[in-house]
Amino acid sequence: MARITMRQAISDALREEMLRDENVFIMGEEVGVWGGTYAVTRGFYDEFGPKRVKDTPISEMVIAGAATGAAMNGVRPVAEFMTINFAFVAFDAIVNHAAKIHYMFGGQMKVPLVFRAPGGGGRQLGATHSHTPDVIFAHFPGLRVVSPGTPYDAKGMLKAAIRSDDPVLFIEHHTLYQERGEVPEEEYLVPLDQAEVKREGRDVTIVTYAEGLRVSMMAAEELAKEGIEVEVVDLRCLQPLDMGPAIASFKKTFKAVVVEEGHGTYGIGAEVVAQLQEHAFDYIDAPIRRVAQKQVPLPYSRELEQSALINPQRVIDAVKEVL
Amino acid sequence: MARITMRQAISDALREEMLRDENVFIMGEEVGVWGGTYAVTRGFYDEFGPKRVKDTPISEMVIAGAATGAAMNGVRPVAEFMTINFAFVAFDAIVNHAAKIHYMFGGQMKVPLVFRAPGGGGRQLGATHSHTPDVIFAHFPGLRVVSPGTPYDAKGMLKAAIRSDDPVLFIEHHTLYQERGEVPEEEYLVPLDQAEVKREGRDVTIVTYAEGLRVSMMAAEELAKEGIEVEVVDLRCLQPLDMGPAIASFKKTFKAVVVEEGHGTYGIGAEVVAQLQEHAFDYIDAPIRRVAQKQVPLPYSRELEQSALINPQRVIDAVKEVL
Amino acid sequence: MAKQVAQGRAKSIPKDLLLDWYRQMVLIRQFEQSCSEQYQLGKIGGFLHLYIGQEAVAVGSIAARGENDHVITAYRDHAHALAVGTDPAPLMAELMGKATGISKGRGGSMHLADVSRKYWGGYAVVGGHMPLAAGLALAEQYRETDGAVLCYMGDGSTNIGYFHESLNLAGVWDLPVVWIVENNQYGMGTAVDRASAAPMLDKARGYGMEGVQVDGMSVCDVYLAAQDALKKVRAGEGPQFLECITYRFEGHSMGDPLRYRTKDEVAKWRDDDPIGILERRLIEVEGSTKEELDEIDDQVEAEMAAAVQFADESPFPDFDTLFDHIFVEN
Amino acid sequence: MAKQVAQGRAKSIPKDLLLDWYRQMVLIRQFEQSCSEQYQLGKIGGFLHLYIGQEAVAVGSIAARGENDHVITAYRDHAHALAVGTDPAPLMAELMGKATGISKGRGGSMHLADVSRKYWGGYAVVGGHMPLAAGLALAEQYRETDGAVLCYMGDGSTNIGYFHESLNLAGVWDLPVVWIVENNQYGMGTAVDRASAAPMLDKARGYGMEGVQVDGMSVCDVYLAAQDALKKVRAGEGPQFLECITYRFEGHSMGDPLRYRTKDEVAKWRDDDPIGILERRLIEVEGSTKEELDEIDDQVEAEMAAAVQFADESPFPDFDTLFDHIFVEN
Ligand SMILES: Cc1ncc(C[n+]2csc(CCOP(=O)(O)OP(=O)(O)O)c2C)c(N)n1
Ligand SMILES: Cc1ncc(C[n+]2csc(CCOP(=O)(O)OP(=O)(O)O)c2C)c(N)n1
Ligand SMILES: [Mg+2]
Ligand SMILES: [Mg+2]
Repeated sequence: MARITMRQAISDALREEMLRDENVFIMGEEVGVWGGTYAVTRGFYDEFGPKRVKDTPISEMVIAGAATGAAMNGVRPVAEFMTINFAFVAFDAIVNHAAKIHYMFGGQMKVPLVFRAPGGGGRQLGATHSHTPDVIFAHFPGLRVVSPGTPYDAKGMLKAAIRSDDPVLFIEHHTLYQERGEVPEEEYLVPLDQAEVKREGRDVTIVTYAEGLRVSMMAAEELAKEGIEVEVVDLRCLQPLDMGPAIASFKKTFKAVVVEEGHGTYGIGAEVVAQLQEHAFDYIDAPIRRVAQKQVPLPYSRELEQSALINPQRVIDAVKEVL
Repeated sequence: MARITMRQAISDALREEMLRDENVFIMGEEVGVWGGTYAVTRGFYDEFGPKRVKDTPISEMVIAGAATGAAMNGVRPVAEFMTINFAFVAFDAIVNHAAKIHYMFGGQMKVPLVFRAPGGGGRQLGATHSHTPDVIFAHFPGLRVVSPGTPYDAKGMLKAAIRSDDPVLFIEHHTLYQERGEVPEEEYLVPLDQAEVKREGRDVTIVTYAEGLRVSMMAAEELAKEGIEVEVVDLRCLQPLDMGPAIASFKKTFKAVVVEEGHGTYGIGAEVVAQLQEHAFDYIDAPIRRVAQKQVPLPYSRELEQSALINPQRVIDAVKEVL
Repeated sequence: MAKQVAQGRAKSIPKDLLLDWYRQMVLIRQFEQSCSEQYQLGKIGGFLHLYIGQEAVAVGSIAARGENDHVITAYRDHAHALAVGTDPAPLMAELMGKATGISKGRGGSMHLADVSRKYWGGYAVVGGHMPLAAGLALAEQYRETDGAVLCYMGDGSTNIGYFHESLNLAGVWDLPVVWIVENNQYGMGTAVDRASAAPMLDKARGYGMEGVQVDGMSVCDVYLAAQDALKKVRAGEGPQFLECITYRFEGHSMGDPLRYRTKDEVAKWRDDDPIGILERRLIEVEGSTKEELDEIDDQVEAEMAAAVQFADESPFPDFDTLFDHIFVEN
Repeated sequence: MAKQVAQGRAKSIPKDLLLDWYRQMVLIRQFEQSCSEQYQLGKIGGFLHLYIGQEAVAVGSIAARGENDHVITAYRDHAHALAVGTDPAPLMAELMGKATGISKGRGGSMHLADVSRKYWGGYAVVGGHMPLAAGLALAEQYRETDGAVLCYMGDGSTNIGYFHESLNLAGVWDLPVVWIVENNQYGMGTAVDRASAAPMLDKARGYGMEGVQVDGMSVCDVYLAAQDALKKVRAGEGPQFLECITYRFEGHSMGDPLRYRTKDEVAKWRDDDPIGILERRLIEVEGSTKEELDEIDDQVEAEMAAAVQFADESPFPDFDTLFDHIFVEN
């Protein structure tokens, strides 16, 4: 097994699926000649040519909508939003069209496409360019929403997403592109509807995903030094949401902290808390805490921005609160 | 006090504020010559003329954005989305611009505008036209999001929204337009950040708003006949969210049901549950239940659509579950 | 102002074609009339947009399509379904929300589609179908077929961002699409020049398209213009733009207060009833008899009666099907 | 290909104006160069887009504005701030995320604004500022002033829905806006004709605007064209459209791999350095001396040094200010 970055894992997944199925193609802003603004598709334009690696105008509504129409008509687009912030401009095309067409026409059409979108805060990009808005897409039925936290999951889930006959929003957190992890040479897929325990522990359950996973794992390391054994559950899939492993873990630890990078208010964590108390009510020992982005548009100034984001210390403090 | 419909209350609020402040004007699709597709602005075009009642092209992005720019430059637009579903096309203009400009430029500009938007399901309009997506707007800081449940609140809150120096998304539920309620002749305002107890009771707390309030009040009537006294808390304001009255009530009843018309998953109710267990943990007697729209795009067929929506019976069942 | 019924190339269109178009237009007209009745009876709910007055546009242009060509439109979509040959029974059943409806009662009036006939619907969000049209065309281009897409839209919808991005992408990528504007003079109550800053053909040039304007009340003119446009698309001349001048005789949807136009204006346009124009051509030029045409009307009436009965007698969807088709893989 | 430095009406522009523009353009050039340095030093974060090569556009057009006129642009926004007369110190402080920054460190490079000078920013979402421009103009029209708005945008941004809806509304409502396209040949790595299906002026006609194309490397030509456009706006001829042909000498933003254009192409454009063109005019036609101009350069250098020092020495925002300005009424 090689240790590669998540950027590489995503790039490999795309290349493998394009080699496997000629109906798969990439479209988006700067995915071709430029090589992708996060360098995920570097080299693809030369390798696959302009037919299968399509540079688009700055037109997110039609990037999303044309990918949807093409998918309806039998090909398999992987459409990239340069960042998920720009998916806001295409919100209607994603949530009201891609997500609903299969249902609204009684199953007459299917929409086998993947929307790739890097997102996240912490890079001093200012309030409009720093969103982790995963929850607003996951709120609607009809769209699969996933966000991996490791290179292994990123590769396996992207390949599964490309092969899925449903529209999938595949959210990549930009601070994770550099993260390395074990990825096998041989082919594998990771299902789009299963959470997973990423670290075992008996004392407290942390429910999280993506950037939250990275931060939580660091916190868990620290806590372990103090003898606190944290179990970390990686949701990975936000819609449909698989609460099974989180509930099972909670029934073991009786305590939980939910960690996400997006805004806390009406965030992913709220749903997790609500379901834990619905499905494991008799096991609740202490209030379930949420660690999330503070309710403020992210400022540009570095330290000020950092003060609004999640970090290992905030997770450690929350864990100690629930203990 | 006259008993008037919510439609009339909203119309009166608009007219009164336009008479009070000549910087207030209305813009939107069919608000003028047509008189508003829900007849809220009927007669306004003749009364105030084309300068203050502006029919726009079908261009939600610029309706939202131009209202924002005009507000920045000193006037007070009330911009109408014919329905909130069409606000999806303007999502970026609303949450990334109107909501963030005051903060992002360090307070240099303010954005005193109101976005009016009728929404809701239950009218056989199909999956794209039946949203109650309030939560996805309330998730973001910088935008005030309110949704009244009575004619009294609708009038007082809309007047307050028009006078506010912040951008306000004022969500009207279309099934409430016909609802009648007491509205005083004399002028009054209702604050944009205060929940209110709409019915007192000692047995169970129902936390809800807008269409959920109408349904919950009907359920409460029924339950009262069986001797079950429900306390109904109307959130009214979703961002910022005032949990005070809900928490106080819960500390009295130890039991709660959250009722909303939108999708349950990642809905308003999840945040309410999360906060109740955070702020009133020691008072929880039974799992807090959520009654909401089922996780399905709303179908056209009447009965099938109804089966996905909230109704008094579902609320009654939930209340009995928590008792 | 009664129109010339057969000029130039239109003369050469054979009678049997004209008779078939007549039948289709009468079918559309009658279908819309029974929709209106069923709506009054409370058997159809939601929003209902009738196509009465515009029949020549859908019929004439769809008559020009080849077997690999696709059709997609907005919410005023009954006519296009009938013009591609869909049986009116499952359409009426859809409008009544029945399990036998073409979309199993999920879609309703604004979301008819018949994928088996390459008719992709039926979209209620103004402009939302335009990028889908670009995508349908992209798939054909990707597979290197000769398939093209007929994308219909209203005059008012040309002012939304979707229109701009979709036509521009089609131009840049040479997508095989014929963009057909059904200019019926109004978007709801807003007259075209209160909403559009420039004439439709000027808009087309902004996407590198020449654009052609045609009398949308003449099924023959529409047919020929659509045929030319499709030829150009297949000749590799890129996407085409066709503006059809037409008028909706009824309100925007049921319950339109109609404050925005005068009775005289409507009357003037009704003189140009597209069915009347074709009828005159058939009788004055093609030697059809009134009886011949009445017989067609009667056949259509019988067909519609059967369709309404089928819809009426069909069951509503089972409640346990509510969650079907959210995902392909459940 | 060195340009003619003073043709036609440009001849009549007085020397003191030219000297002031020279100073502004040099200030912009030097400001951008220190931004680049401070970015290398890690004192500026986020995305940083330099204006080097395009100086004549902002300076020439803003020189034509009246006191009631407004300015708004996208994220390549430093030059416009300097051209409206904002002190470089609070701008540099903003880029360093300091409390003394013009936006209190909240906005950064992409969100500069100086409302006291009717400069509204600085917007990072492509096209997002265009409807704001329409709205700024709407407010002036509503108050019946003679104020107009100069709205700047890139060539690539003309393909987004915001552009379409904003220019169309401006046309329909006769809003006092001059839409200024800074056509620097690329949107990131995408050449203009790979993204736009038609030339800019054809796009303008789609909104009922004539449109004028001007050499964006000649500050005089830009000035005169902007002056004409503003005259027409005030004469009630409706919104105007101005395309400035220009080029960005540096990458799109810091860290641009520059795979999409050749060194030769860049070199060719650098021959038309807008500052060089103006310098030649001043020396060859206006009788300025090299020393005179060098002195201006030195003054600007001192001003920039002071600005950087001010920014450097300024404090970062207090953490307890994090929640300020979310709402006006907190
Ligand atoms: C994005 C969006 N905005 C507004 C509406 C409401 N609406 C439905 S139809 C319509 C008018 C469309 O007019 P036009 O495009 O001319 O088509 P026509 O109805 O005349 O066939 C409007 C405003 C909508 N469905 N979608
Ligand atoms: C809606 C949106 N999509 C994509 C981006 C990413 N992006 C930033 S600048 C840019 C290129 C813009 O090119 P152009 O309009 O020509 O302006 P220039 O950078 O050349 O000044 C892109 C694609 C964005 N900021 N917003
Ligand atoms: Mg129309
Ligand atoms: Mg450019």
